[in-house]
Order: sequence, then structure tokens, then C-alpha cells
Amino acid sequence: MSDVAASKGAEAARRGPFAGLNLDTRASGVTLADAGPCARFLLRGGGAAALAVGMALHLDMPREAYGCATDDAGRAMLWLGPDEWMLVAPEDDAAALTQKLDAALNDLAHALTDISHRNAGLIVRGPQVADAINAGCPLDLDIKAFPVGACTRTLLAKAEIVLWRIEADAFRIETTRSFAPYVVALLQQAARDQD
Amino acid sequence: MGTFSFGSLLRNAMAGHKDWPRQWRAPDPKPAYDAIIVGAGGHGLATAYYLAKEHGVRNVAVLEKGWLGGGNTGRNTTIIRSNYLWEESEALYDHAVKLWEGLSHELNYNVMYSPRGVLMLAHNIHDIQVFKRHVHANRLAGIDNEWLTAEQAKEFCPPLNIAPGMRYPVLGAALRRRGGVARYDAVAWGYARAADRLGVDIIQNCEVKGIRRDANGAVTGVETTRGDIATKKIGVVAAGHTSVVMSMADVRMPLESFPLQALVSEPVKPVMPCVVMSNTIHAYISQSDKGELVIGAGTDQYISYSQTGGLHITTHTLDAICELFPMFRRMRMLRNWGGIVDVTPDRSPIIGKTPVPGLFVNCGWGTGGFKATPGSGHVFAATIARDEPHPIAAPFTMERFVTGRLIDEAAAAAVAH
Amino acid sequence: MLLILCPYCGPRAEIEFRCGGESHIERPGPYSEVDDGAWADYLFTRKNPKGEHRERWLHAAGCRQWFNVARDTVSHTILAVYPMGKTRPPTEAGT
Amino acid sequence: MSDMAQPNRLPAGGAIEGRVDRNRPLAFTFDGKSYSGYAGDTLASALIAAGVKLIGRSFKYHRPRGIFSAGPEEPNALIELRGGARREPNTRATTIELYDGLEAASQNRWPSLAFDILAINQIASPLFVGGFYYKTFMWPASFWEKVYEPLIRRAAGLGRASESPDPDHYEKAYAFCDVLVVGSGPAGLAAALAAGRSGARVILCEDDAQLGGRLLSERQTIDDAPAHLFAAAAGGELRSLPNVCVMSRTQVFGAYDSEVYGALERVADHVTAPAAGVPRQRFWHIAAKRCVNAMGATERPIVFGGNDRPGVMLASAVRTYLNRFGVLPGRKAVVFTTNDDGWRTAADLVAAGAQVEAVVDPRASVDENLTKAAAAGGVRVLLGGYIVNVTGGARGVTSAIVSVAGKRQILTADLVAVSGGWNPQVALTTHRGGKPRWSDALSTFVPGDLPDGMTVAGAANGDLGLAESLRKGSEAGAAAAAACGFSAAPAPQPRAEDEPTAVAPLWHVAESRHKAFVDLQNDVTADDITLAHAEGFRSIEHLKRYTTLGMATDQGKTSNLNGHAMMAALTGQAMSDVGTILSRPPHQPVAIGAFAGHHRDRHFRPTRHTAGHAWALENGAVMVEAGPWLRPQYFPRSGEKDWLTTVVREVRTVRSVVGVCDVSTLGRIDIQGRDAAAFLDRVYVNTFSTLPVGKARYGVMLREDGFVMDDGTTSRFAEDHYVMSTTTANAAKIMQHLEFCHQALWPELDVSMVSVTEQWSQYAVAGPKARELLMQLYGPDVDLSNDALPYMGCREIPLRGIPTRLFRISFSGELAYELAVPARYGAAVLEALMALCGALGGCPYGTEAQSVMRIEKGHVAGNELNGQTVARDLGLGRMMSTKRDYIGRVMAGRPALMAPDRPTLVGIRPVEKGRRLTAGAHILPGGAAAVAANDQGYVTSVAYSPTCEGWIGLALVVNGPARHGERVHAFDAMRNNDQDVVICSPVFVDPEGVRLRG
Repeated sequence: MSDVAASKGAEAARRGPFAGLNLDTRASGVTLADAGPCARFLLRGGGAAALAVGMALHLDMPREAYGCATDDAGRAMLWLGPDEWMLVAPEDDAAALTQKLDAALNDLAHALTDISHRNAGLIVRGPQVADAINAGCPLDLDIKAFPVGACTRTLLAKAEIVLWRIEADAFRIETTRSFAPYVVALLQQAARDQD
Repeated sequence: MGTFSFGSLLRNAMAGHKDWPRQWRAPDPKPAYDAIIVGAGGHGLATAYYLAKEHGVRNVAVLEKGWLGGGNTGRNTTIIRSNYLWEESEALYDHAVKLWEGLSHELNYNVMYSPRGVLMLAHNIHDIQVFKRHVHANRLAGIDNEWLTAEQAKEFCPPLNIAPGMRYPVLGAALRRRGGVARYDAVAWGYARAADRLGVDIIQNCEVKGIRRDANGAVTGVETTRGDIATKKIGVVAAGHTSVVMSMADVRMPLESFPLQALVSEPVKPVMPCVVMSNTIHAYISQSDKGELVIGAGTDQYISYSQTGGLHITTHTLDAICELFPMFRRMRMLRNWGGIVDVTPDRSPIIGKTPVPGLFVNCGWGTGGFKATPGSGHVFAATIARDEPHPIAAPFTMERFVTGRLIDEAAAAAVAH
Repeated sequence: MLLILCPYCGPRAEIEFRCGGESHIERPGPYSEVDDGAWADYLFTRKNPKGEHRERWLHAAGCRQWFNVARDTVSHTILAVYPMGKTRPPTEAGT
Repeated sequence: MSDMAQPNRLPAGGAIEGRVDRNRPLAFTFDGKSYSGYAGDTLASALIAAGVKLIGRSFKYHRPRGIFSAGPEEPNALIELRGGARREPNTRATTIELYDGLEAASQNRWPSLAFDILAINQIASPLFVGGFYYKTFMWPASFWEKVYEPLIRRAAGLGRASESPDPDHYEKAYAFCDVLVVGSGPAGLAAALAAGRSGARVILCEDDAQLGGRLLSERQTIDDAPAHLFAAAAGGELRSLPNVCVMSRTQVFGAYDSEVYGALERVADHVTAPAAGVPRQRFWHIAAKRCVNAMGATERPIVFGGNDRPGVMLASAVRTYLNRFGVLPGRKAVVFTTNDDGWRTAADLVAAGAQVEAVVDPRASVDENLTKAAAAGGVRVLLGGYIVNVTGGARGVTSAIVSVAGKRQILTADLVAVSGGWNPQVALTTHRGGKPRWSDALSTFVPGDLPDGMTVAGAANGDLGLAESLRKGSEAGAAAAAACGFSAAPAPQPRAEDEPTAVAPLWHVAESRHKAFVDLQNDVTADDITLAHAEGFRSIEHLKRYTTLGMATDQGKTSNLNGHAMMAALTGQAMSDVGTILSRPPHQPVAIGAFAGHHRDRHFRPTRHTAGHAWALENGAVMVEAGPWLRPQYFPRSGEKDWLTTVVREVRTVRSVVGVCDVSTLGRIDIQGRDAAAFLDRVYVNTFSTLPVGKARYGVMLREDGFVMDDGTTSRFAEDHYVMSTTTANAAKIMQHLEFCHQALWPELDVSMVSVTEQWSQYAVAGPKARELLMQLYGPDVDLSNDALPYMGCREIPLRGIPTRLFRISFSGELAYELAVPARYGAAVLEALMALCGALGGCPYGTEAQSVMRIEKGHVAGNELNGQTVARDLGLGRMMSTKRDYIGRVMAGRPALMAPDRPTLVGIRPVEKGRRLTAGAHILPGGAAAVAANDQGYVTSVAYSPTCEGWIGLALVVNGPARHGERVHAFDAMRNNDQDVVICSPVFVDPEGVRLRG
């Protein structure tokens, strides 16, 4: 009789998208780090659903492009489209969140989908970070054009990403799991080219 | 008589080349013609030539809004092949290849048809299956096409990178040995000169502004920037501008016009012995006799009538070229230009009659029309002369989109260069 | 590369978008009453104009929304941008 | 450094000494011979210093050629730079910064530059006129392919491309600014300063290594100091501004839609090789709100006999070599100019200590200050004169024959400096279709209608005067910044002179009887223009194509205008009517590798791996491309002689015991909403609203044109919640299709789609012992009995706290499940599964075994779902609902798609047991000839079936279903494997489906 949990324990049984990848950029200007596991939900729905979620989580739901709302519980609500938001939260918050949201959304038209495992989160940091990301990203990342807190779905070369500026010199890049090696390799090369 | 030959070249050399006649006249439009061809590209000029040569219809005008051969004829990557999937296509393109073989002599103009072989690369199991299916279908239709292993492909085209480490390794290739390239300008000029000598009026800088029709809707003539011209038969061969011209007769077409880009490198000594195509990673390359690498890029995603394309389209093709030919990375791109290609839903052309009596159309060649030039003109001329589709042209009607009898080469090749 | 004004995200690079071709074409129906000709028209016949063209674009690597664009097919100038389902606002070119 | 080594280097401390760094001597070789120069030299200036005159051979006639210019317009001095994998043919000596150890070689000559066999072409040159090849090489017919073309190809081409992969890498990047300034001459610097001081984001691109443009080449003053000092100071200020980015060694090569500019930065071309990790070049995609185009102008030569001889040089280039590089291109010079500017060359030569025999100017009279200055320098002035011929050879110019008022005189000279006036660099203004405007005053084309957001300043706009360039530049810079919302207090204008620039047009010295070159690089002569005119190639586009005028690597920078003007003279057209060739990017040639940038090797396109990838590799899987993914193709074991042995073993194991296959790459779309069911009913041909919760159903989707688009199973987990699966290849396409259907066709429906392909790792567990295996995995308290989870059932079952989904679906035809677990657990669950699987005597299987089993079962896949088949062709017609509308319903009913004689899915078996079948083979009636007319279909998929112990296949055959049992012929064009086959049912295994329901 064998099974995952018994043989390893659920924690140990997990393997993140960056497992086995070397994140060292060998560059001074830019570093990469695994954002680690966390709870992610994709919320699709109309204004009513957004309103309900905002109230339930005490978050001022972003209603416009690049918008993002965060709280000190480490929850962040990212605007991805007029009917689409991504909610990122600490992993142990997942159960509580699901409950709250199901209750709040109950009979409103909406779709709430767990994508915690679908995405890979990467923290890219350093004085040259914007230049490195611009090696593949067609957005103007000047601090005035894309200020701290700004987020959007976009491209990094041939990978689709969600780009989120968490500090003046740091971005969080969310991509789908299987693109992680490509994104890492591209940023490593770009980081070296900045030196 | 200005017949070209080494002798005439020698004689004229002695005479300081002062006695060469014009290769074609610059006539003013006559009030009326038996037939008018709209568009003096390769297809249009070939149509006029075969009308005069094979059907005795010599009172023909070819109207060109710019200068002859200035459209896609002068902007393409000159790939010639006939290894298409469907019997209808095979018949049409092979008809063309057969005419290519003797064209220089037919026209007394060296069009430099160079059957140096066309390699179509397979990068995955799907490609292999599709290309092998082509090989079987082509052989059944009596068209040469053979399958090569990656090593054989490398032998045929030494600069080709077949390293297994590639993102899309070369797993094999289909080879059409009698495929190749030709000197695109010479094709237009050769047909123009030959048609002109048969009495065809080639009228440049003459834009068609309207199509005149009688009470029954039949065509009676055209309105142009150089005056009105009467005729009972109009053959529209306007490539990217077909929709615009056809709308003058209230005919709406199943066409969209996209910018297609091509580019050449600086000239170097011979490095590329053949034509190489990869539909999977979008690379089309050969080397001109002048030494330039001639590279075909893709189309932009939107309709356009400007002969410019997006930088990212060129880039997408060149990164593929660098994968297949890492030794070309240091070579420099010299010129990058665009043409306007008219594309049908099934990526096969439309050749034949239209709902308007006396109005004929030859269009929808998309990204691959050059290779068909002689065949296209030949069957279109017959269609116009007899007022009924030439047997080879018959399947390429507009009605096929209603009946569903498509000739779907789209599924067979991402881009039908 | 075009800079396209997404009605939801603002100006963004063309590579984030997909062009869906001619807009304002209605899917025929009810199915029992429409002949193949009308369907072929809907699916295949295109204005393909030289000049202003109304077309659908999708901000695929962005907000994932389809919307309408009025664009000049010669100059590539974007004359107007408006959501799906909305009627065409007038532009210089009119129509 | 001795004068012996650099005989033409002007002594330090002289009136003119140049600004190379004489403390940093550099060694280099040309054609294997060692030379030396200084830091700051170009290869061209160093070769001049060394007294090397013969640099190359011309394209067609192999005439000796030297250095003609001092910039990127160079048509003659093309060389092969570097060697081996880094060899760069056709590189302009005039733009290469000298570095220590530089290796250069001449090209297009054999056996040597001095003695070039093909120089014989000069004798035969009367034959080689424009377009001669169209008129001959046709007899005998077979010779074109076998003899003539190979000869032509070998003779053509310039340098030799590298024969091994480029070792360097290239970077690509996006940049953004308010104001892009192109060019750092007086106008560019002034513009950048004005915009930069206003606080706007400015990018200044300069092709040269140093800022300054012509300021580096002229003896002019700004604010009473040498002009190059102004350039240095301006550069310093600009670099100090945080909002300004100064990019030298960066050429802006193209203007594109939406104010995007392409630029190439040469990061490491001025060193032997890039340092580790450093890109050779960087490809910039610059989005600029405004652009100030200050690219300057190119001097125009004059067409006269022998104007291609080594020692004939543009007048401004002579000044560049003197003033910037401190080298003397010749000791005895004749200046031939049609404009005031050219006279400065005479003055500078005199100042440098050279002898100037004469200034020849076709104008009858000129500004007397010019003539005075000339006289003061002891220079003869020959007004109303022309150079009709230049004599000389491989060793360079020996004399110039001048005609004044019909009288000829021979002036001995080793340098002929030529100026026909200046042509503004209009290229960037035309890339988007803008047409230049003819200026009678300058007798050249100046920018006409401009692309959105661009202004042109300085010489690029025809403003040749220094003071005017500075003023117009700073106005343009300020205006561009203001347009972006930035303004600065106007700064005082630097003081400078507007020197005289009057010009009279002269394109061609008609008196010349000797070969006079219009396009030096392509060997297009004045006679070729006449010939083109005679033969009717009169439009400049025809002229270009027929004679190749302007089609060389210099893109006609020094030849187009002269050629067009000469044609205009023949046709009697006004230049304004003649117009210009629409110039295309790139303005200067750009390395192909730079376009590709990072996208190379493994990362040419992303390679996607499933969570089980590592495990598969550890267990010896052979991987195969599946769309963007890599999947295990099969798992060979030691001792298995070939892939077939392995696949057969995998199939047998699955059919007799159990196997596990990673199917994570199949697309999965989470579909929720009150109208989810209604939505699915509209996109599938079959009905999903009737699907009970907890059940899965196989569905087929059509394109709106009636052809099959995709298939897969879709499961219902709640009234308003479905999970759709798509094929791997179509996953993204289907997601987009569904979004389109919702947003564009039925926005009123309450439904939304989310791709969850990567949220889940999914494994097929198939075989008689599949249930046993899963029971062991889930443990005793989970009931997996046939009643609890029947065929086509699905359930969400927690696995020790991990949410999992279990589907009872089968592609193989065996008792089978698909287990979905959150991706981060994917690897661990796979390991657990495989441990159990192994213990039961099962094995992992890959795409090959999967394919064999689906063929045995008659399931269609990519080869049948090829975009050309309709549901009926695949035996799926019965699934098509007749009650309602759905995507593709009506068009699927078109006559040709309903035609009874459409090739339809069947199975085939070889008549000869054990004989191999060929995919793609065509089906012909028994005994019929192998011609297209007899074609009745083709074989779509084949496999060796362990279960049937022989080869089996699927085929699309005319009237297929009615022909089971018929013997037909399979035509194989490749393996000579023609054979008779028997048509049969496409289901070879367990037709009743007992196993999968077991």
C-alpha cells in the first residue's frame, strides 16, 4: 500500500515549476527568485460579482487597466480585463478565501477558478530590471509609464506573462508553468546583456 | 527585327549598342479592343500573349496603373514548384512547370528558369506524414517528388543545419528536383516584348477607374485615367487590387489583401545551391544568380494596400533562417520590401467567369502566384477566348465556396510559397 | 508594427493582438431559413476595401477582449476603436 | 611609428594633424600584409596612411578600385573583415573602426588583387552591357542549366560568406522615448540639447563612434572654437542629463508604422571579438512620440571618364581624411566641383601641404572670395571646365584630362576630388511611403511629406549652412519636446558662420568618351543608361531593374540621382516628374542574426515540459515534439533491438496488464456559467445540455465552414460547470474560438472560459488492472467499482488531502481512467502511480503505443482530423444534432460536403499477412493503373498491431463503409511497397466495447 501523502507527506510531494532550474543570472544588475507556491484564483464576472468580492475581502476592486488592490493580509487583486481578475494570496489563505468568495458570489453570474498550480511566479529584481524585461516585453516600463503596483497581461518574447511591478526595482512575472524554463533562460541572457 | 541571340548581341556590341529597338512600344489607347486585360504583371501579360499567340485575339490592350511588372511579379521570391496536394492544383501548377521548361525559347528572352531543386523541410512527425502524403499523391499524378532523410537533405544543401539539438530538428525533406527559381523581371519583360510583337498594346500609367456595362449587365468598356475604352471582354488580373477593380462591376470577392514581405541579403559567392522551404518555422530561401540570398517572409495579419509590412514579420522569418543556417547570421539584410497578395479562403486561386457577362477574373494566388505565371496566363487566355473555363481552370471557380468543393491547400501548407 | 489603442488597456503593441478580419457581419440565422449562398457570403465574401476598413481585433496577450477597429488600409492609421456590439461611430472617412 | 610605415600620415603638430590618438598605435593586416595605424582611424584612413590605393575589384568588369568616400555610402572599398566563422564579406573599409589585430582581405578577385584573371572582362566589356544576359545564353537549350548559369553564379557575388556558424550572439530590446534624434551633426546635437534640456525623454542615435558628424571633418568654428570641441562639449552635457540616452555606434535603419524605428547598436564590432556574455550587436525597437531626423547629407559625385579609378575621391571625404584622421589621400590633386563647398577641399589640401594643381568648376563665374583664396594658395582656377577623363590603373590616378572651352589639357595628379553637390539623406522620410520633393536651388531631392511625428533638420533637410543647421536643429528639438508637453527656456544660439554653398547641376560630362560610371559598385555606366532608354526601360523603376542601378550594397547612395537625372535628360522629363525610387529599410545593411536576437537554439521557440518530464527522462523515455510540447514517444528497455520492439511490448502490457501515459498536454478548458450547457450545445455538433452531472461525453466541433475542427471529451461537474478537453495541437486555437463565439456571437450567454491545462497533471491509466492500480493509490475507503464510477463517469476525489479528478474514459479501448492532480503534485503522483504500476507488472507507455492502440480501436486523430474532413467522413455523422443550430451546421450540409462519394473512414489489412503498410499510400481499384484518375483515397494511419499480429491501417476511401471486404490496391510511391489490401471495419479490437466497460 503506497500513496503520495504516506510516502512523502503532501509538502514534500510537491514540485514547483522552477524545480531543477538554476535561477542564477551571473549578472550584477538583475536577480531572479522563485515567488514560491501561493493561492491564485481567476475571477471572471460582471460588475456585481466584482462588487461582492470587493466587499467580502474589503478590497477596493480595480476597475481599470493596470489596476491592482492589495491588503496587509498579503492578498492582491490584479485587473486582467474588464471581466477578469487574478487574486493572489498566501497559500494557507486558500481555504478561507474559497469559502468567503463562494458565499459572496453565491448566485451572481461569475466563474471562480483555482489556478494556483497553473502559474509560475518569478520575482525579478535589480537596478537594471526594467531594461532586462524590455529585452522581450513591448511595454514602456519607465516608472512614470508603469508605476509601482501596475500590472497587466502581456508578452515576454514568445511567452505570455502577467507583469506586475511590486517595487521600483522589482517585478513579479506570472507565467504558465511550462513556460518557466523559457522565461528564466530569456531573463538570464537579458540580465547578462545589461552588465 | 530585334531577335535576341549571341550574334545580335555581338553585332550590337560592335555598333556600340546604339541600334537596339524598344522592347515594347508605348502606344496610346485605341478607342476599342476585342479584349482588355487589367493588370500588366506576369499573369496579365502572359494572358495577353497567349490570347494573341494561341487564340488569334491580337486586338488586345493590357492596362497597367503603374509600370509593367511592378507589382508582385517584381516583388516575389520566385519559387517554382508543383508539388501540391490536390489533383486540381497539381494539374494547374504542373501545366505551368511544363511551360517554364521551354519559356526562354518560346519568348526569345532568357527568363533564367533554374530548376535547381526545391527542398521542403519536415521538422516533426506531422510534417513527415503530410509531406510523404504529398510525395505519394504527386507521384500518382506523375509529378516528381521524393523523400530525403535529414542526411540526404544536408548533402543536397550543405549549409543546412540538421543538428539534432535544434528546437525544430530537420527530420527529413521532400525534394521536387525540377522545382527552382526564375528571373522575375525577365518573365514580365519577356511576355511584354513577345505580346507587343504580336500586336498587343501595353499601356502603362493607365489606371482603370470604372467598368461600363449595358442594360443586361454585360461589360461594354472601361473608364481609365487615359480615357474610356470600349470592349466586350475584360480580364481582371489585378492581384492585390482585384477586390477594388471587381467592385467597379459590383462583384464582391472572397478575397482579402495582405502585405507579404520579402528581403534580400548582400550578394556573396554561391553558398545556397537550391531552394529551401520550411512551412513549420516559416523560412523560404534561395540564392539569386547575382549572389543575394532571397528570403520570403510571412504576411501581416491585417488587410493592407500599402507595400510595407511590420518589422516583427521580417524578424520572425529571420530568426527561423538563423536556426536553419547559423552560418548566415553574419550576412546582412540589404533590402526588405512588401507586396500585396490577394488570398482566398482555401488558399487556391480563382480563375474564370464571373456573374457579369464578359467579365473574367484571375486572382487569389496568395503568396504563391509567380510559379504559376505561364500556366495561369495560358488557361485564362483560353477561358476568355472561348468564354468557357479551360479544363484545368474549371475547378477554380468562385462557386466552390458555396458548393464546398474546395481545393484546400491551406491545410496542406501553412504558407503556400 | 502597429500601435493599437485597446479600448480597455490603452495603446499597446500589435504583437499582443490578433486581427479577426471584417467586422459588422451578422451570423445568418435561423439556420433552417438561410441558404448556402448567404452563408458563403457571411463566411467568405469580404469588402477588402482600399481605404477605411472596420475590423475585429482581439487583445489576446492582454485583456482578452474582442473589439472593433476602424483602420485605413493604405496608411494603416487607426481612425476609431469601439467595443463589440456597438455601432460604427462616424470617422473622417465617413461610411 | 616611422613615416616609412605610414608615409601619408600628416606630421603631428602641423597645421592639419587630425585627431587620431598617436599614442595608441594599432597593428592590422590587409591581404596578409602587416600595416599600422592609430586608435581613432578607420580601416580606410589607416590604409590611406599606409599608402595602399588598390582595395578591391569591381563587380562586373573587375576594374581596380580604391577608396571613394569616408562613410557608409562607400561603393568601392568593400573587404572581407575577420576570418573563419566571423568572416564578414562586403564590409566597407570606410566604416570599420581600426582595432589591434584587425584582419582584412580584398574580395571578388582571383588569384590576387593586383593580378585578377577576370579583369579580362574589361576587354569583353562591350558585351556585358546592362541586361545582356536576357538576350543570350539560350543556345543550346541544355547549356543554360549546365554551363552558363553555373558560370554566371561563380562570377557574381562579391565576398564569401562565412562557412561555419556565427559564434557571437545578438540582443534585442524595446526602447521608448519622447524624442528620438537621429544623427549627431550640428543639427542633431542642437536638437538633442534643446529637447534634453526641456526634460523630455530623449534618445540620440549616432552611427559613428564619435558624436559630431561633419563637425569632425571640417575646419569650422563654433563660438570661436574648433567645431569638434563644441561636439565634445555637447556630448558631455547630453550624457550628464538623466533623461537623455546617447547611443553612439547606433544606426537607425528604418521607420515603421506607429512611430516605431529600427536601430542597430554595434556593441562589439570595434574589437576583435565580443567579451564573454557581451552581445556583438543589439537590435533596438524604438517607439518614439516624436523624431528629429538629422541624418545629414551625402555628397554627390559626377559621372565622367575614368571616374572610378583609385584616387578619385569625394571632395568632402578628402577633408575628412585630412582634418579628422590626419592622412593625406594624395600629394598632387585636382578638385572638380560644381559648388562652392568643394572649394574648401582645395583650401584644406593646401593647408595640409599638398599641391593642388587646379580647381575645375563648370560654372562660368563663382564667388570671388573663392577664387582669391585659391590664388593665395597657388591653385589654378579653371572655370567653365570639366574633367573628361582620368587616366591611371591599379596603382591609381596618374592624370586628369580637363576641357575648358573645348580646349583639352592634361593635369598630372594622383588625387581627383569630386563634388557634384549634396543629397539630403531622405531615406527615413520615405520608408512609410513619403515622397521627396525636388529642389531647384539645391538641384536634388529634399524631404517631402513626412511620416507622422517626424521633423527633419539640418543638411538632411537641405540646410547646408552651419549656423542654419544649429538654429533649425534646436528649433526642431524644442518643438518636438513641446509636442510631448515639455518646454525649456530658449538657450543662446552658438555663434557660427553660414559658409557659401551655391551649386550648379552637373550630372554627367557628356564629352567623356571613356567608360564613365554612374553606379560604381554595380558597374553601371553612362552607356547603360542610354541603352536602357533606347530599349524602353525609361521609368526609373525599370531603369533600376534593367541596369541594376542603385541595387548594390550602397543602395545607390552615390549613384541614383545622377542616373535618374541622366535618364531625365534623355526623356526630356523634369526631375520633379521623374521622382525617386521608394527606398526601403534598412537604410544600411543589417546582420540577419541581429533580427533573430535571443531567439535561437533551444529558445528559438519555447519548449514546454509537463510536470512528469524529469521522471520520463530518468526512465529513459525517447521524447517527441507534440505541438509546443515534448512528450515521451516510447520507453525503450535494454535489450530491445528497435523502437518497434519497445512499442509492441508497451501495447501488449497495456492490453494484458496495465500501463500509464502522461496526457497532461491535452488542452483543458474550465467552462462555467448558467448558460454553459447552452453554449456547449452551440459549439459541439452533439448535445451536452443533456449530459448528467458526473458524466463525460465525447464531442466533435466543426469550423463554421462545416469541416471538423477538433474533438475530445467534455465532463460535467455541476449544472453550471464543465471541463472540456481538446487535442494538444488545438488547445490554444479552441480557447480563442470559444472566446470569439461568446464575445462576438452570443454575448448574452452567461458563460466564461478559463484555460486550466497547466493547473492539472493528467495521467491515463489503462489496462485490465487499471482499477486495481487506482484502488491501491486511493486506498480502501474510496469506491471505484463499476457502479460507483461507470464507463464515462467522472468524480472529484480527494487523495490524502489533494483534490483530484478521476475520469473513466478510454482512448485505448481498455478499461481505463484519466487521473488529474494539481500540477505541483504531478511528479510525485506519477512516481507513486509508476511504483504501483510496476508492482502489478505494468509499464509506462508513450505516444507511439497510444497511437497503435487508437488505430486498433479506430479512433481518429491528427491524420484524420486534418482540416479537410467532415464528420461523416470519419463515421461521426450520426453525432450531428438535427434539432438545433451549432457552429458549422449549415455549411456542413453543402452538396460537396454531403456527397456520397466522399472518401470515408475504413480499416485496411494487407492481403499478404505480415506485410508492412505505408501511410500516405493511395487506394486504387484492384488492377487499375496507377494514375490520378483512378485515385480513390489514401491511407491516413498505419501501425503494427500486436493484438492483430500484423500491420493494420486506417484509410479514407470513396464509399468506404459499403466496401468492407473488398480487395483494393495500395499504391506506394516511396518504398516500392505496392500491394493489395482488404478494406475492413476501422475497429480492429473489441468492437463491442466489452473491455472498456468492464
